[in-house]
Amino acid sequence: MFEKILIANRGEIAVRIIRACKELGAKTVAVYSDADRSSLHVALADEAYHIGPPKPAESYLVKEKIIEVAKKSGAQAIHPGFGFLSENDSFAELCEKEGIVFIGPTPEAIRLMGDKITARKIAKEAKVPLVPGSDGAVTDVEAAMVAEKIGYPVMIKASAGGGGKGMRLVRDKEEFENSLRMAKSEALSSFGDDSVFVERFIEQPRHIEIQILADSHGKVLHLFERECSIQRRHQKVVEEAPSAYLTEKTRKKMGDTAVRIAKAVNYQGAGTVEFIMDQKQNFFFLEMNTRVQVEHPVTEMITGIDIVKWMIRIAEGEKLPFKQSDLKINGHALECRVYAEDPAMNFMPSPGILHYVKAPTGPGVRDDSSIYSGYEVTSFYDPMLSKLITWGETREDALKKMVAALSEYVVLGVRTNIGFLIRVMDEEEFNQAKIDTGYIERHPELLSEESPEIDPALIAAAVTMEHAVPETNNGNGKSTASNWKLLARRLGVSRNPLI
Amino acid sequence: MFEKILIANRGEIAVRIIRACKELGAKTVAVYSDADRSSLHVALADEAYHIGPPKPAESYLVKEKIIEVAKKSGAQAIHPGFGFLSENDSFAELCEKEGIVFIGPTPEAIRLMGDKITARKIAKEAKVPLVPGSDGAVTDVEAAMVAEKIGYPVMIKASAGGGGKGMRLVRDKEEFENSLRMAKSEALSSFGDDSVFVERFIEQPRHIEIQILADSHGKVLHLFERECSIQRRHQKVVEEAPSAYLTEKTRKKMGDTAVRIAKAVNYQGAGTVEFIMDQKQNFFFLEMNTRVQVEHPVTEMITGIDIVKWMIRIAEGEKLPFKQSDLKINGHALECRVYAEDPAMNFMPSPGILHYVKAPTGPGVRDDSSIYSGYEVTSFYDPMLSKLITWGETREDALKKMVAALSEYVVLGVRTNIGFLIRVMDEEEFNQAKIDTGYIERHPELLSEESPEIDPALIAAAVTMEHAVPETNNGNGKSTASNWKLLARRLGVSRNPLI
Amino acid sequence: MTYSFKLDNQIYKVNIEEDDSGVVVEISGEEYPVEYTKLDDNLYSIIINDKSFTIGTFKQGKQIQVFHAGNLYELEAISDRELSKSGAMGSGLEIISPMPSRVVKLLKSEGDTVEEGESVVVVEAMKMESELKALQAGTIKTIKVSEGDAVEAKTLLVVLTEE
Amino acid sequence: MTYSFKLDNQIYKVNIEEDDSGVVVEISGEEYPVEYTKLDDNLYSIIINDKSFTIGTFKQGKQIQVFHAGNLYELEAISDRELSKSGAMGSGLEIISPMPSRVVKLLKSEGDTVEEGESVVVVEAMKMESELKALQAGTIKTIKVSEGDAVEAKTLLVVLTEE
Repeated sequence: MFEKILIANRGEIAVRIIRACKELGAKTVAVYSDADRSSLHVALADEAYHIGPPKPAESYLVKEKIIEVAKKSGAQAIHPGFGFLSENDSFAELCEKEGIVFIGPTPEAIRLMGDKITARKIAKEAKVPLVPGSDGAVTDVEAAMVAEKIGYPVMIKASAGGGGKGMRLVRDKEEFENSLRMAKSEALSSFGDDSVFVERFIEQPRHIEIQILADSHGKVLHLFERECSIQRRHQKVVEEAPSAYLTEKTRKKMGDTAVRIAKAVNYQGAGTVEFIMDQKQNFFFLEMNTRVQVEHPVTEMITGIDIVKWMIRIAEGEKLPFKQSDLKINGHALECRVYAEDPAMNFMPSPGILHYVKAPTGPGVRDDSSIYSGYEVTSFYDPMLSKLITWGETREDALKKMVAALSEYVVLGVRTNIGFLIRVMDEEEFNQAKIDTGYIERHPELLSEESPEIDPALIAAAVTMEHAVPETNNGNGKSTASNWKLLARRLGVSRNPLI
Repeated sequence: MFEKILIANRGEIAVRIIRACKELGAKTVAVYSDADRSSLHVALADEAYHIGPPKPAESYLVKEKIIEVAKKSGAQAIHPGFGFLSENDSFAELCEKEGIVFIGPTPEAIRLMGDKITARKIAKEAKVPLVPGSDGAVTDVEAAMVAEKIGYPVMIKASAGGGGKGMRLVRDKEEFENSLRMAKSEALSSFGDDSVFVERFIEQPRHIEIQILADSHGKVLHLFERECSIQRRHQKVVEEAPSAYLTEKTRKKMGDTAVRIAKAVNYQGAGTVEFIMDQKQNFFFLEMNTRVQVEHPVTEMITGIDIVKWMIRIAEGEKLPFKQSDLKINGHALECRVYAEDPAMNFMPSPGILHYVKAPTGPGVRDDSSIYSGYEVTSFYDPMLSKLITWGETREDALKKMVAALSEYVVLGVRTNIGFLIRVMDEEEFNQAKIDTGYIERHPELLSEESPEIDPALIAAAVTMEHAVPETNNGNGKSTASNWKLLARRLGVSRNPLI
Repeated sequence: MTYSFKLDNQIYKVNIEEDDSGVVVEISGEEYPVEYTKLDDNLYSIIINDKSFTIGTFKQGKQIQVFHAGNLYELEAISDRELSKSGAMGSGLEIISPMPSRVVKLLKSEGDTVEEGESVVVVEAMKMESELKALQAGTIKTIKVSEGDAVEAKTLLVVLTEE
Repeated sequence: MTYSFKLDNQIYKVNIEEDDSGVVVEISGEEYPVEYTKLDDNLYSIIINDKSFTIGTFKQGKQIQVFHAGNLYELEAISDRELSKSGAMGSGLEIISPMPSRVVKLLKSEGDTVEEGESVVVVEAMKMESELKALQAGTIKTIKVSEGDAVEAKTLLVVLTEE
């Protein structure tokens, strides 16, 4: 049993890990940058150490500082959370060298899965399906043969590419030669390299991932899937478990596949194997995340397994006491990521002070957050305010509960995506689980309220004016009797609505 | 489907029911007394109607007013919650007469179970065990024979009794005659009636109850037991599900027994059969509560069944879609009732304004409450502030989570039992589930903190003084430069701890 | 008391009056019986016609943020003096385009009378249509634009005369 | 700045000083390096010797409520003037029984010297023992009670002289 654990992270995930440690009886050590002195993870930990300026590169990412605090405080283990040093194999190695337990997989597993090409190779060897394609740069003739083999539509992509340059979607055979020529010419002018590869184009793809939990004694289990198809700018916004789309057969096949790839790298701890899925339930390996994920709560809600606690127990050498057949899906869970951002302005971040926060509560509602009235959302870190999670006996129950919970949220001071999330929850296709990664682009009408209910807002504004303290009271004789009456009411009898 | 439901209650249970209605797509109608205009159930409902003065007898208990609001608002059904009109058979009858659905059992079932003597009779007929005894007043000779038959220790109780008068605990045969004489003489002088009855004395009894859910099509299920042995002044304070004490065999036997008694009165809706249990797992019928109970959440947490939603669906005529064998106990749940009361002063209620409230959150933590910063706890209603519920894979997990959650609670303005609850959770016997209804009396050391950590409190007080606005600033020249520096810091730069 | 608020570049007048029978709020000619209480410094429970609303508000100088059902409304309180300053925001007798937009529809013709709060012009900006309303009752004197016109921010669109 | 607080009828002096290296708080002779920030109007995050505490406080006039780890502390800020008024609450040189209680133990004898904050008498009230401490350093001049004595509230128990 670890007696003291350092949490090398901030925000809601640090809070989440601190709570797990407390429940396991371990003392907790927080680290914080200048920008985070008032963050909740500092307040909730047993000990807290300052580690530098706001920029992650000068604080949360400085391996030596983290190790130094661990030694000073006597922490026996470090939980890295997600982001920051969580997938940094040299940090995991440094911990090992310094005799501190890194709560996560081995440095080797992080390294293997961290390199996309190596990861693909391992997946291939483990007979994990990859998106069919040319497996690297090809000549024009090879390209044509590959396209013929994998079937249309195909994507031609520049090997040196990025940002859509040198990329061409080819819907049928006749267009291929011409598209290939254009892609190569664009690739040459953009990157000085005209080599291209060919891949099957997945129409309306879904993002489905499998949660892995593996102990240090060779037992590797999966905790079923999460669907994370609702994305904006390639970042997940709404996640759920289970996926309403998978058949039981596909579920089992994906689970087995994910276990296979985890076993191939002697995985231990919690990890996630991400897949892209087409409209016929064919799935293809994307990558493996060798850490806890933002959306882990939905899996916890449907399995009853506390993933963060098990990560710690596994790092302590504990064996997983359950087997695959003990695990069952119970009900349905949804997660909405509440961001300080403006959906109407292309999801532009909206940092600032949260003048007021009222989070929803109630049965089946879980709010993983680290915000409070007065908290400042800085531009140094991700503008996620909260992960709102609901559980219900059915997807419909969880969904209605989410609408009710989102409607209870109150956040003043910054723009948020709460209204947008409510509209997604109410939208017909989402209700029918007809979703894919293009969902948000397909529904621009959800980005702003079509007919906002402004009269209650105007009434509230008028009521607020009535209750406001006069801004100046500089003796210019303008204060009216009515003002004073209002002030008196505000100060003395504001709880009685009838006078 | 009900389109609109009136909630004839207040406080956290009204909030709980409103949330369930919203998740079922029904509009909600709140009613409130003068003392409750600022209560959360009013704020959360879709509609709200004032029904009179603070005293329940002039508002929440006035059947006609409730019916009038239901008609005015167009509510098709009324959920009575607990307390108030929830076990009032004539109200249920009035609803029926007015064409409004009463969400609960039939008036007949309420009536039968509401009368203690009738309820005992029904239980006896349904072969439900009762505390062995004389079944009414007896002669001296009969008393001796009954005592002999049921075995010592026995209680002799005055038939007309109450408040401990005319009551004698007899531990062995030799004492019987003498005790009988004393009990009768005391009964005569206290009540003018010397008739007594004899009952087995249950040593260190546990309070264990079975949750019933029955639809209107004859299906009656039980949702396992709750243990509510931790009581003060015969009121439950800590509840849990399942009981750590029951064997699987007793659990099944109690469940079957509870279903039998519910069937005997054609029960429908949610109800609870309460039992007293001795140290050998013998259980005896106490009473049946024909409504939702305060502690229903622990059952919801371990079964995944939303009891309040099912009450509504059953009232709509829906069939229970699961059968007894589908129901499983999943993990362990605890509930602590947070009261505005002072355990050190014999749990005296402590009404007042809650100047500040910060409730705990996190995975597996559910806080069913209706309080907020600024809320006033009046002396008109029960001083319960919140029901804090935690769920864990094991009892130990739930317990540690409860300690962490209670420790996160902050309530300023009134005295609470939070510290007391933390001490109970940390206490050895409670940890080992060695509990009975005499637990709190047996542990007076838990009533107040033995060695409070006063230095952090004193530091916080000093910090508060540093930040306080000078109370008066009447130009007497006493403001020092230091005062102004402090004020400036408070107003402008309080977020930077380093200056 | 009457307050004027700017919201999404439209101006709204809200009149709130209190007498023995309670509070009445009037917006664009519509009257609402209102009953309210403060839950905490930033949260009001407001009952409008027996309907219950829980609304968060935050006021800083003339800026008022209102949060309701997932949506944040950013309002600016406009003083009478600012309101009557012609030009900048339009007096009660002028209808001004609040932002660069396109005139979608003219709902009135010259010579028509309009009520306070009645919609006069529909404009479209950022893919959203907004109705511009008369801030006081009057008669349409001049309409300075045609349907389909693209207009800059603060362009004078319609001039009214008092009745 | 030094503040005096009354808590459970005991008086505590708390000195809080701030310099370039940070804040130091001294209580009964013990020094704590302290670093604090306000989370909201009623909640402080206080780091004392690298240990983190989250403490709620509410001040109303001289009354300060502090909530920490499930426990509510009700303190009263005592001004220097009140503190020096001998009799009522005891000056720094007098140790007074805060409530009706029983003298359990005398920890010092006449003539002993005591440090500020050192315990001098143990009393028991409502089944709880409390240690009464010297509010300033000095020498024990007179002890007015014996072990086992039952005393009323505000009884003078021990008199000190300054060194």
